[in-house]
Amino acid sequence: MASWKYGMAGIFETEESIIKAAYKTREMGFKNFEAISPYPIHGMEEACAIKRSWIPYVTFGAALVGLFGGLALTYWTSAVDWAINVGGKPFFSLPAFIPIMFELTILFAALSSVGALFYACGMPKIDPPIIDKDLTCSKFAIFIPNDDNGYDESKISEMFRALGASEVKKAEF
Amino acid sequence: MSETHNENTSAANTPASVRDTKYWMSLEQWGGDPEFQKLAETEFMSSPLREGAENEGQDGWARREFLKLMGASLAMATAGCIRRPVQKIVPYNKQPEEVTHGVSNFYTSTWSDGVETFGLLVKSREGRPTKVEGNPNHALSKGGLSARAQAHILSLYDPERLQGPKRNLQNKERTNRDTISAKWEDIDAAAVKQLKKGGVVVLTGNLTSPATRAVVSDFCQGFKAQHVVWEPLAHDEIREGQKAAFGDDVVPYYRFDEAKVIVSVDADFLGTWIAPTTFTKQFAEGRKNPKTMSKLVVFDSAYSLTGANADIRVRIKPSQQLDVLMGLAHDIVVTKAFGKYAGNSSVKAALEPFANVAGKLAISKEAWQKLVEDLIHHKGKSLVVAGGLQTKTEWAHEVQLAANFLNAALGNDGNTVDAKIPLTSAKASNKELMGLIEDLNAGKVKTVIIHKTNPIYSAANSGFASALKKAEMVFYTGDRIDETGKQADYMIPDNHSMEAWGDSESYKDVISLQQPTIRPMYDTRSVQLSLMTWAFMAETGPKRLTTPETFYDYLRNFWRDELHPKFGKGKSFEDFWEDALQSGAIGVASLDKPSSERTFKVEALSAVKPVKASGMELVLHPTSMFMDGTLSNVSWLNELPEPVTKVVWDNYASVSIKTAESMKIAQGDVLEVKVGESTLQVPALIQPGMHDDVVAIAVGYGRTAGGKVTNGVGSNAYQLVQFGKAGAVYSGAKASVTKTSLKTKLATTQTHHTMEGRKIVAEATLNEYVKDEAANNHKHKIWSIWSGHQYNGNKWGMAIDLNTCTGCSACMVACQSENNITVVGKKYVLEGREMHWIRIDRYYVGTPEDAHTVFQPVMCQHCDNAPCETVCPVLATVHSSEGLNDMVYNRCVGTRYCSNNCPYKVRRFNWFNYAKLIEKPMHLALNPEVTVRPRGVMEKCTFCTHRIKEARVKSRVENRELKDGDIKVACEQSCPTGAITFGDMNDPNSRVAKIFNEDKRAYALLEEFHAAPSVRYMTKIRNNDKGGETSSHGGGHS
Amino acid sequence: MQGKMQTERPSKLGKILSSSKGAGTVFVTLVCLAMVTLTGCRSEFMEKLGWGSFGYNQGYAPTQPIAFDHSLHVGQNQIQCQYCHNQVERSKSSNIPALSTCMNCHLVIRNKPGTNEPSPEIAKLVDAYTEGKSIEWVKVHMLPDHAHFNHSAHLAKGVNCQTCHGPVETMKKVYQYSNLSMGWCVNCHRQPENKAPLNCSTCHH
Amino acid sequence: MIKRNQLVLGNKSLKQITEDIVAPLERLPSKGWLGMFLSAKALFLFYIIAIAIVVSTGMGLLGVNHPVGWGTMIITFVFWIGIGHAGTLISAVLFLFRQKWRTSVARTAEAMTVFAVMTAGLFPLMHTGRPWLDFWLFPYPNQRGPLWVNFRSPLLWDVFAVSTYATVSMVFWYIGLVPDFATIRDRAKNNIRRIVYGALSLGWRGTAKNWSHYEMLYLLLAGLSTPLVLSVHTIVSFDFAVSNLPGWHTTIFPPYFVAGAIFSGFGMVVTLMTLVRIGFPEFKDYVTIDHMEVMNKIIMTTGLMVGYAYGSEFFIAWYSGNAYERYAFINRAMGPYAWSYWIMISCNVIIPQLFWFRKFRRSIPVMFVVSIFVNIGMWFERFVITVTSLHRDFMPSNWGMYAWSRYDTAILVGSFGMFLTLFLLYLRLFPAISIAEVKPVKNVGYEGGHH
Repeated sequence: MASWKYGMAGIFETEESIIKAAYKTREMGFKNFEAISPYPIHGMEEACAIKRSWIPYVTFGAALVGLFGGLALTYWTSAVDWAINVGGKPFFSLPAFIPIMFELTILFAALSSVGALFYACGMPKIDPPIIDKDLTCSKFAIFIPNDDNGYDESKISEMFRALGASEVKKAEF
Repeated sequence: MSETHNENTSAANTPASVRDTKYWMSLEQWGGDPEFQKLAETEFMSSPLREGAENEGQDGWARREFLKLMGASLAMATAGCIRRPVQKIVPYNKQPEEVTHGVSNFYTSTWSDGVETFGLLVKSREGRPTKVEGNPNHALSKGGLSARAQAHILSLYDPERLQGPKRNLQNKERTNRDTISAKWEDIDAAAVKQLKKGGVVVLTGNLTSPATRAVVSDFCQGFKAQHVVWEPLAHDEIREGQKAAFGDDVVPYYRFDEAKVIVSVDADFLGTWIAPTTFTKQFAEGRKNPKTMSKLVVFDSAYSLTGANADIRVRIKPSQQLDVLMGLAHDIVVTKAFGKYAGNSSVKAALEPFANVAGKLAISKEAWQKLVEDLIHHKGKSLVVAGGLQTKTEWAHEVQLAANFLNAALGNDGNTVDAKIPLTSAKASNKELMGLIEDLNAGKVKTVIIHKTNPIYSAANSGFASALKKAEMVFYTGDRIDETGKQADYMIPDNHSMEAWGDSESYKDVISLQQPTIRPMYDTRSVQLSLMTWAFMAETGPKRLTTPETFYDYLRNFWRDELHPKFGKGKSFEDFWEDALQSGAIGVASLDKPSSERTFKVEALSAVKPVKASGMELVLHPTSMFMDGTLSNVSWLNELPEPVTKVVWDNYASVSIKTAESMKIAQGDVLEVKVGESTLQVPALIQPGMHDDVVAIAVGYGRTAGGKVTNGVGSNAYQLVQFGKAGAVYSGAKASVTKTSLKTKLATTQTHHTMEGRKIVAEATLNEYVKDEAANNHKHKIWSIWSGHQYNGNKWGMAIDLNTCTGCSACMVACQSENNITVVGKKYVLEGREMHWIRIDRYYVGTPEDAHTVFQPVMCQHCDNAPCETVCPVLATVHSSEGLNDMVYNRCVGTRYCSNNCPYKVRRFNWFNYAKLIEKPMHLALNPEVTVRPRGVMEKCTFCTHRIKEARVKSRVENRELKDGDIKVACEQSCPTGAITFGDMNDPNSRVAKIFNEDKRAYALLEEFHAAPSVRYMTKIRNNDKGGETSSHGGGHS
Repeated sequence: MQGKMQTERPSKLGKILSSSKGAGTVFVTLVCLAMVTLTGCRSEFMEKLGWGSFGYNQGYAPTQPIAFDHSLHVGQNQIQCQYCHNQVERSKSSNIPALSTCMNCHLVIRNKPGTNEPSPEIAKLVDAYTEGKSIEWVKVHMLPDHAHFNHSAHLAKGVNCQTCHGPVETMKKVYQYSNLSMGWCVNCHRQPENKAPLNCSTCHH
Repeated sequence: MIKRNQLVLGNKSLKQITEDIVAPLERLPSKGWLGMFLSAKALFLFYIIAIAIVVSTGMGLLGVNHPVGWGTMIITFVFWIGIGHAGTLISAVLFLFRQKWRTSVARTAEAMTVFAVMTAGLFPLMHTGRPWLDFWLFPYPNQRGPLWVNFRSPLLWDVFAVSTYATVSMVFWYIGLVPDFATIRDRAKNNIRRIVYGALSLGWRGTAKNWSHYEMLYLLLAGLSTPLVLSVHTIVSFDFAVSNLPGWHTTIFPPYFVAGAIFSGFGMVVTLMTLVRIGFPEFKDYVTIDHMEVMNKIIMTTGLMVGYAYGSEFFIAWYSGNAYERYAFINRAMGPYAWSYWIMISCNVIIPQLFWFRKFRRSIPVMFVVSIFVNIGMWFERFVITVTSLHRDFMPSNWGMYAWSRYDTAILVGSFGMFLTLFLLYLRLFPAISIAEVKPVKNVGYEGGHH
């Protein structure tokens, strides 16, 4: 999403209509259109045919890194690099190291998942164009970029009207 | 540790070994050295006999150089928090031969607190003494050193010492209006002028130094002066008793090591009576082997340290002292018809009134009978002692007679009581003081020279202060303008004993030499030289007084004429003198002379009549830290807990629990004690094991001009002393005690006094021990989930024998001095912030009425499974390869988790920046080997790891293995009873290893906790004829 | 319907950051920086970079009251270290020689080396000595606070002076050769062949 | 399917919801808020001064001594950490259990967590003797050999646990805020607002793809926070449980501490929420009395758990037959610090029993008072654990008392100043209820709540 796209946007008033609209738009053969809503809508994934998010794999990987990183750190520092007799305990006293390993697991997992989200949503974005101020409050919208196959402004606006869009406009997104 | 040495190392061996042969150096070795000439002069810098000018220069230079040098070595010792300030190194101009920078030298010397004399080894670094230790060559103290003797080094560096002679401008009430500096020359002139008028009195405390005694007597002879000896802790009652009983005016020598049964009536010979350290050593000798241990029965009117160590302790009031002694005498001589006085009618008559007194005492019939039998059974091997302030009563004379009679009847006289070795120093007498006061009031005395005694403080109630105003001129040799100094016209400060030559003899023919270990820090002059100077200028007195230029010369002459013939044994004088300096003491053999029995003058006994007394009785007693109060400005002694009560920074009125209940007294309530006309306000301490009719108060406190540290600490109990023609009455006087509305807090280092039935101090009676050596030493079955770590090479351990430890607390001061441990003051002790690395826990066992006491020194136990180490987040405390629990101050961030997790609670935290509080020149007493800890770090006992290191480096430089005994840690070194043993557990032949592996009494503290400490304690054995129960059974098994 | 664009143009920075690649690069560079600074603390690495004395006095060479030249005495005249620092074998601290030691030779030697005009530096020494004054040398080797070092022990082990003090025989003016950091001590004590103790209390007490 | 109570009252439209929630941000502060804020601020400054004095003079100013090495600072640390737990619990655990009612309280609860952890986090750092060296607690390469840290020390576990907890809960909270920031951005009247909140929103645009990733991440964070929040107080309890003092060395500590934490946390949530409802009346429709009741139920339950823990501690102490352990607990209930023990019991076990009655559960004044008591009680629980165990342990010779000083009071009171300052600022600057999360559930309870 290096730079913004131009295209047609239809503004809808209700949750139901936007879902309907999403289905229709997809039937019309549009691939990379965007459905915008102020809150996550149940069933929107099917409507737009969005695949399940891949973030969990990142999380899992990072978790493993954290876990074994923790193990390596504790083992190397207290048994290899400079082994010191502390309270008569063995140099490598695993039970005592588990909390460290656990906390590092969580830390790595959490932070890299967030990193993944940033990557996936291209955040942070500075000052992205806004189709309609109410899209983060009460309204919904479908945006079809002009590079999508079968892009035809008149046909699209017609379709949006048919779906009961309250407003149809050319927009940058 | 055997690695190849290159020639450097082998070269290094020579100086080291040379140093060894001269283990204790003498200043004589400076002989050829110009440095020494200078010292010899500057030491007596203001002698008019010395041709003046350039010496001033030299002297001035000398001190500058000295202080500079200190500065440098100190910068290294206490590197502060600021990162790398530019530091200067100031080398010598001319290298003194035996000073090796960074290496301590030991000089033999001696110190005496007026009665007891100690042989010293003064540890000196670059010309400044940093610690005093005991000199094993001294026939009496044998390397033992009391807490006070060790602490007296601080009095050398006391910032408030007078830095030169002063003159007090007196108003017409003859109290000090203003103090101005004076010149020695002017003072000498004035003095000579005054002395020529006659009517001179030299008032001194007990003089232990034969040479000084000679100087004084020569001086008196010269000026027709009178020599009066007085100090509060006089032993005149003993001398009078001996005189009346046997006709010779002596304080005899007692043999506690020979005695199998010891009966003490208020004679606190382990704490404060005559020569406590010597006696403690002897006492321990007699008890080291439990199987043959002696038996100590104490009739105690205050809870004394001796009472605390008694096998059987009976609480009495002063008026019962006579009952006890005469009662015993009656049952032995009359009832049991034992001894050569049995059947003597006059004796019988005298003893009759004391038949069956046992009933009146807090002791069971059986115990009393057993005691009588024991005494008879051990005839000639028993010992009865009575004395001390507690017995300075109206009937003191009779008490002494009775004690002497018992010893005579039991045939102890000549065996355990040796009059052939009298205490030559003990000349103080209250009668003489009263005489002096009379003469002063009569105006017979024009000039008084006061030395080593402070009557206006310690004879507060005698009228001395007002009498002294009648004298025209008063000279005072004290090191500060104290209570007496305030009334002196001239302050002629004496050198500190560490700055001056001298000698000391407590018991006859046991003489030690005192050599200066530091050049006089200020413009002071030894009192002997003052007297000599005046005699010289007045051209009077015997030749030997006026001819020598310095007291040093006088001393040598004195030794040549008086001592060399007696002890020289055909040696040339120079050799004799050299040896004396090397070994520090002479006259070792004389002690073992068999003495002879004397005959008791039975007629004297008829004077003894029962005492009628009722109501509360006053008991005054000294404490082992303060004694008469002369060293009370030493902060270490103020913060050293009283061995029994554990109170610091205060004195108090001890009353029994019952009395407290009946009078509704709570700990810290201020009581008003009224004796005759004099009253005293002092906080109450509720003390188990006190007689209900006794109120006991310690003397030596309540200084008003003693110095910043001591002023206002406690209240002056000397005000309660009743002076009369006969002398002074300290105890036994009828006292009326009233509770005031005031309250104070008494700071104690221990607030809980019982063991709660836990096995902390294991204790068994002798009978139990004879049956089973491991009696009451319950072992736990312990297993570990870890294999643990291997300790190859050395593994340090310590063993502490609770049966010989008397709780004298010498180790605490030794540790404080060795490890630069700070003093925090009363306020913070109250908040539990005292810093002692080694503390002596005291628990009461038995009933509150007559509670017995057990002592237990506790320091870091250096556990192999140290709980403190596990919880330190930054590895500031970890285990060394030699089993030491290392504490790294500069890594510590101060979470205090280690202290929480230490089951022994031996760790101390620097709550504030105490190092900042060290006032100059106190910093010169710091030990450069031990870091001065900054704020916010934890500290604790290190097993004197620096001493271990020192010894190892030495052994390595000398290319040999460490052997058992090479390392003596500070507490071990100072312990008069040798209760502490330190060594290598991996060396099967070391003393510790033997105790750890073989001794049945050895046990680990909180063993079941399995911290695996490297310290073992050995069961305390009580020789009290009981077979069964002691209250330290079982305890926390987990 | 009106075709008016009602949106603002994004800024330049916006463009960079809005590209996820841009954000990624920023993040990665930050991480790398962090890693460098951390590993940088490893003293060996720092020394490679020549920052070894960072926070330490390595190379510290203060001017001394007398410009004593070791290269002349030790290097040229072949005087043993222990001749002047004569207590180093039996003391923890190596002594700065007393003026009397210097005067052993300088009673006779008064001139600049190889010339016969008198040396002002030696003059200072002689004056101080005759006036009975002491020279206030500036301390060069200062250990970190609370660390104890024992010269005699190291000599006895056969460590020679240069190991720690560097090529003193070539120094016209003495400077601190090693950084004297704890790591520096430990790295030598660690070597098994040195059989040196690694206990904390070896140096800290 | 049971009929659900309405989660949002008054059948609001999406617009209304948005307006209600952002209202506090868009109007001028009320007098009440201003008053509270200024006093909190003053307290905060006082706090900073107190800390400055203590750090520059020495720990000796506080009551900590020998043998009681830990005092107010550690007690209050555990107290605040405990408070924090309710937030994460509501937002994470209840989210996993699909508890829809959480949506309206989650945001504020999380904010509370973040601020509580910030307040708590300071204490372990300040209470050291040399705070300026605290960085030594982190394992970083250094020129000392390098000398690392002791990973066996519970305090080090704390360092990791607390910092992880702080980071993760802060991230979690922020991620939740992002869409709402976008909302505010788009409503912004003036430019500064738009830029500030725009920056905060990280350019959120709410496309379906974003939402699907977003919801997944939210689920993951919730899943990670749940074990985390449990681990944190477990590890804090290890500070005591892993050491070996009688009264500390007990296996029950981890669950007992966690229960206690949730207990105190909800206590604090209720306290704050009642205040918020008073301060911002429009929130009454979102934070309904039903919400409060549910939380009160939790308070009662956890209160019972804590009570059970107190009981079982005593039983085990007796049952173990360990003399030291026994004494420690007898000493708690009967020793010189008995008063603190009984304050704890009455505040934590007895008073919450009021909530057996529906009437009290739903009465704002009652729940407010009770929640205050719960907070007091939980502080004293930590006091009892820390001080009474330390002041009398193995060797009677060094038993002692805690020397409470006025600096202890200053530190304790001051910490509330810090917390309240942050919290009040939050109420004015951030949407105190999650807009994006409330909207989906606005219909719950209106049409028989399918979803």
